[in-house]
Amino acid sequence: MPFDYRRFNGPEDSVSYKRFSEDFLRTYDELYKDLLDENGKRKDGRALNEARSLCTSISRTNIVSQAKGSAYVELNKTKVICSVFDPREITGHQNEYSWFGQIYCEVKFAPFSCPRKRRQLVPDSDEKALSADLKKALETVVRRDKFPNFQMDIFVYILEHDGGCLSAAINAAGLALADAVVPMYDIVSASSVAIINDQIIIDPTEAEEHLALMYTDKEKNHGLVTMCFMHHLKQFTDFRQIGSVDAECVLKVMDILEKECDKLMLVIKKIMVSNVVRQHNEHKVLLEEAKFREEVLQSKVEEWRKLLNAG
Amino acid sequence: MKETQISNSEKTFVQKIIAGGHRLDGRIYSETRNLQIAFGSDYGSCMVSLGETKVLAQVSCEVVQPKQIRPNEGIIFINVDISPMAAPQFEANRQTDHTVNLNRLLEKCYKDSKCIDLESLCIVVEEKVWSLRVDVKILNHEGNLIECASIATLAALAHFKRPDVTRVGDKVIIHSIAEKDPIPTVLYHYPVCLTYAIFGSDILLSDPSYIEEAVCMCTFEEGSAGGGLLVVGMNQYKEPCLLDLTGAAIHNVNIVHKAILSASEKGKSVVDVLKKAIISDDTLRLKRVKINYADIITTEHKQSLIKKDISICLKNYNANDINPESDVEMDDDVQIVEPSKYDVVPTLPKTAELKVKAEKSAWIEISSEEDD
Amino acid sequence: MVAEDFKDFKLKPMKCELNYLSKSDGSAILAQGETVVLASVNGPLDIKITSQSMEKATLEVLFSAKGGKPNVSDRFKESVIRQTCETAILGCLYPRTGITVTIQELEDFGGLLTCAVNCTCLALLNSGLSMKHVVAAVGCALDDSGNLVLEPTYDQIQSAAATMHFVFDSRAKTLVTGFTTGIFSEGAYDEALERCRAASDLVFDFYREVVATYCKVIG
Amino acid sequence: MPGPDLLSSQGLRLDGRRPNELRRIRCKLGVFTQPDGSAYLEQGNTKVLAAVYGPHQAAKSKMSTEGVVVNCQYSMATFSTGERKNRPRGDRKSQEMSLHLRQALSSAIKTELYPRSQIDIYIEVLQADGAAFCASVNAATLALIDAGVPLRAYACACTSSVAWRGSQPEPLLDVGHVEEAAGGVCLTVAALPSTGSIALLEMSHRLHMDYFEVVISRAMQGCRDIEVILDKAVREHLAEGWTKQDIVTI
Amino acid sequence: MAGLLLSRTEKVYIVNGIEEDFRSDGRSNYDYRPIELETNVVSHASGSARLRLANTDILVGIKTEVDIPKPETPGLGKIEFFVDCSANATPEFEGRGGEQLANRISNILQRAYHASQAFNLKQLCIFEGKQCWKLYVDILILECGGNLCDAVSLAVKAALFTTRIPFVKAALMDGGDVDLQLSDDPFDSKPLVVGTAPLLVTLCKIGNKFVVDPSAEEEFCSIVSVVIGVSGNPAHYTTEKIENVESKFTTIGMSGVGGLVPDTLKSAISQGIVAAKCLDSALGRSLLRERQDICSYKKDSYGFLK
Repeated sequence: MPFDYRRFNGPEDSVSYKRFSEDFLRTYDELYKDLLDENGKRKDGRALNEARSLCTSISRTNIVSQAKGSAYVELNKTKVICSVFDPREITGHQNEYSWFGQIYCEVKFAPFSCPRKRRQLVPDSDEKALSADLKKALETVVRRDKFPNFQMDIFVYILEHDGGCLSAAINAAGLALADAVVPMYDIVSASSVAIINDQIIIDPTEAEEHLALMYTDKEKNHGLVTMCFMHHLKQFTDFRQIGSVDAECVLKVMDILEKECDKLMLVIKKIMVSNVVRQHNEHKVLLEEAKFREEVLQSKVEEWRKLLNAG
Repeated sequence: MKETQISNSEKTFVQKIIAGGHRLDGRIYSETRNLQIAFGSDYGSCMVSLGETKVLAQVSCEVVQPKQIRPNEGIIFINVDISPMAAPQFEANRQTDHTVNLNRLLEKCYKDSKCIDLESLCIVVEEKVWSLRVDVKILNHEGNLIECASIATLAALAHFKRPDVTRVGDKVIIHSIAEKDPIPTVLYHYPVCLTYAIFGSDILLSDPSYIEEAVCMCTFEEGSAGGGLLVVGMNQYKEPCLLDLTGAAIHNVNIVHKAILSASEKGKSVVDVLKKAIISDDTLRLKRVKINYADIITTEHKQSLIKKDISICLKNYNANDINPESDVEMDDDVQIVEPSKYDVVPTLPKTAELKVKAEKSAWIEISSEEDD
Repeated sequence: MVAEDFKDFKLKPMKCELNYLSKSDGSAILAQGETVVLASVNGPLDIKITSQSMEKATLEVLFSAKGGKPNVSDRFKESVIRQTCETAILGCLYPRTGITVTIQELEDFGGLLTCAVNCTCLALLNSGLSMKHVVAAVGCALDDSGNLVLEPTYDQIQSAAATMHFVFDSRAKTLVTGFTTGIFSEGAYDEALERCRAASDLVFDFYREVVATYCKVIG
Repeated sequence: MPGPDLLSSQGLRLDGRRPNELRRIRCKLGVFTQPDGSAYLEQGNTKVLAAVYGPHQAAKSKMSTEGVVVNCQYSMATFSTGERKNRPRGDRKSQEMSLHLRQALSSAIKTELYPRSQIDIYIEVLQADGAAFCASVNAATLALIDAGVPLRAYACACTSSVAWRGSQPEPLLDVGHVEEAAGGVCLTVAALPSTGSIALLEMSHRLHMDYFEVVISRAMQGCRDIEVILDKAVREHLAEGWTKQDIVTI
Repeated sequence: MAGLLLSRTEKVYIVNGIEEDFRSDGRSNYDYRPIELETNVVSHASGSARLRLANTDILVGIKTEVDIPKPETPGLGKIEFFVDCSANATPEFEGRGGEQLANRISNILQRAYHASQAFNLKQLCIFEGKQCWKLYVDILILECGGNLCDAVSLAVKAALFTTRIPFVKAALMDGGDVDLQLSDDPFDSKPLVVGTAPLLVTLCKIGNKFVVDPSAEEEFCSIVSVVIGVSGNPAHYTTEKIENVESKFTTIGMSGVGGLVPDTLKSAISQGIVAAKCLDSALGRSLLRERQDICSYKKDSYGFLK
């Protein structure tokens, strides 16, 4: 294990205080009752097939000024920020020319982002897996032939994790790429589903995700599915499932997710349009200001010229 | 920065004079450079210089949980750090083959040869043992790092004293040095690593300098008997406890025997010097004399240039009757032929330095830089 | 080479030897009282293209403690020394090259960082790199009763309410770097600054003395 | 000093061998299809795989105009030892072994024939039961032969230790894991037996210099014995006329 | 893959062949290449298997260690997958070069074995909340000839099948600590229940068709592939008569650069589950046969010497 000498590290064998609380070890049934009531409503009041809306007023692009393109996405408590940097030339790597541009993705959890544990600064296997999944989802959609032998860096920082990290990260990255004017084949959107006890729950929270993957003796379907979709081409760019789900259920979930992604796409489009409009307005304001200044300058020049001619 | 390549003319020159029975610094084959051991204010801190090669070693200790397979033994950890201070070609915080090799040699010499009584480092079986950490820092690399580093490690270990502990029931109290006299580490034997550079098929140079090491490692031409470096770990009982060969293959087993024989003598003398240094340091400490690295700073001996030794040493001490036959040592001697300005004064055995006649207090060096 | 009583300021006795290491371009070993530091400077060097800079030399500072695992405070010292050297060295004369400063702690009886800065400065002088100015670091401690102690001893530091360290340049005696620990009033800070500024003269005098003796040998 | 119990009263060792007896060596050349040369070697319970790639163009940073760069990597499977290893390679001991491999094999390879080139030798220890390094050198030699790299001579490695029969030293050949753990001296010699030169010497623990002579000569004898075995294996392999490499998968 | 170079015509040949359901080595799109399997090849491990799928060579060793269970799952043991890409396979894997591939495979395995229906971690519990077994599944990739995931999952399941866990003879409670006494007799142990352990099937899209068990050359021609994990049927892994268990997906993932139309993906996964069922029953049969051979001392150990 590489030890980080450049930062103050917490003690290695510390234990979360939550471990000593009564709620720490709860059985599957207890958790299940807690999350889903008899009327088929979830804890946060949503119906099973109701997704959290991508908050259009808050979710926006162009949020990191240093980056070429950036986006912030918020799904209730899940908060993700993504920045895309200018392509840079790939140097020194075995002198091989790569005909396609490379995408480098890094997903990082903030140390305080997860409800169950503190995240270390050194990337763990979860983060590495998320980075790989994100890369897979984006590689398909970006026109990598447009920037051969260049590498584009995409960084996703998860500020708060309340389920649907991967889909939020993909949505944010899609927005950020559009903001960075990276050529793409299509708009991407991603959505996720949890299957608990044969019930399909759309856009699960962290607690629901946890329950879906919890160890249980039940033979019924449990699992998590995340999907990334391109709308106009009608193609999956990524499909991930874990848990234990039979074939019939998987096929059903695919259809549901496809619809979900379509809904999301409208929201994403709206954000993109509003972003363009805002940028256009900003540009207009800048132009006007420039015009005004030029006029002032022009008048000054005239004044001086007059003075010169006079004296 | 990349290591400076050794030029062909340098290589052939060194090879020729060695074949002729000489060495660049005027030593004979079996002669080592001047060994100096200085101790710091802490226990287990020492700086060893072998000629211009300088190594700092520091032992520190902490209480840790023992390893599961050896619940009643303390732990010893040796870490070698070669920073750019040693020579510009080294990069910071990077494990190169060189570092790994040096580290492993020291580990083999001191850990695997069981020279430290690890059981005495145990406080509570399966729970608490002392862990000794030896930090070896290379300050200046003028050849033969391993010998210098091994002497430094051994001196630091032999000099080190850990705080005393007492057990009261389940509690373990660690006493500060002021409360109770600290305890020295038990060493069963004193192994040191000695380096021999092999030239040709039967020439053994002890304590090779930087350039000699470089020359003997880069002779790879077909046909010629390649050279190599042979490291022999030897303790004062004439027991070899480590062998390591780098470079070309040895064609004659006898050369190994020769090296071991010579190492057995030298090992003992080094250990004697080391023990004497530790004893004298101990007596000084008993007299409450403050010992500090500040003592190694000399204010009267000043070098205006970086090179401390004259790179080519003189065998005859009077510059006026310089022997014109010694044509191997030519280049730099051109200046010595005009004798009026300087005095040649013997300092170390087989070494001489030039003194300006007029000014008694100042030293001057012969070096190519003087031409400017 | 002992700088003794000067006006009413007193610094710890200083002792220095240059050219201590044969393989470095410049090196110095400096003792300030019982605190001893060894510094080496290499440069300008040929370095990796990725770390080269078009404008100036890339400065790398490494601080290595006497023993034990590397830790965060070592990195802090490195950054303080790097920033200080960055202002002193005329890096723009050596574009696309690297300068490596390596500092080895030998003894620490208080004032390690000031000693390291001064030692680095001497090593830089010895290496012959072009510099805008030389720098001198002076430290002082504020004890419980509010008195300022210049160049505190190890025990004084342990009992001090605050310690303050300042680095000055040689030309206008302006503050180059300052770092403090503990709690102190603004007035105490100003007073400490002025006293250290005055005391820095002693350090600069010491530099002159050292360089003069070495010059004599060359000349 | 090792206890006297390394030798029974009949003069047999813990695993029933005589002091000058090697463990059973079984080997096979050409176990893989993709590398240019590969070999598998069992020495008692120690099992080693070796693969050789090259000579091919050297990586720029390593390139040498004097001769071929011999690049070695020694790696131990995580399940190869009694206690699980955390990392297969990259620790100091494996790095040291890689260095030693290069040292032992460089003098056997006719390096001057391929300037600006590189030969990669990869060793995977599947099961370590003493003298894993020796088995690696022997396996690497076979893999080099399988790859058709010109060698000066066979590079063979062997360990030897010493046991005490009364006060008489009795050198032991090819030290097993139990004997290694007993803490006696362990001398590793890699030699080119046909030229009589020593390519690598390595020793751990201590031994009085008076007994050094017998121990090293026993190790050299072991190297000569191994050479005979390797030579036989190579001849048999060539007599078969086929390696897996030549079989075209249709 | 390992310095593999294919010309454009070679690629076209492979793609067109697959379009006609005819692959360059004579198989159809649903055929696997010959598989060789040997278990118990490493004596230092509790269970081991070596699998050769044409040119793909995998060695799996399983070590068992006593560990403390995770606080949130006190009744469960632990299983950890570690993949090491040996440089023997290709020089690109030297040093840390194979790490990316290794991480990818161990991630897929970890996901596939995550579900409780796939692998029962309760059987690894010794003393709830205090002690459990930890299985280290170490996978060594010795040669890459395509289709690593399938080969690895087969080898892992075979190695798990041969793994035996020693019985606990006595446990001593000393304050909060547990002192275990394990049986020294290697036969005084229980085998793991691994019938439901998942197998991975890679479906490689080449041209417009999906193929199973792609060779290295075929992988080179494909832009996107789907890896599915399908849980096994315990009925194949025992001589006793037990009920068949319906196979389920334990993981699905996509790799490579390219998208898939939903219908294509649907057909691919149904194709995959059929392949997985066939593989599972074949593996079960051969493992049972080998176990019988060992019991009747018929089996010769070959290792790498064959």
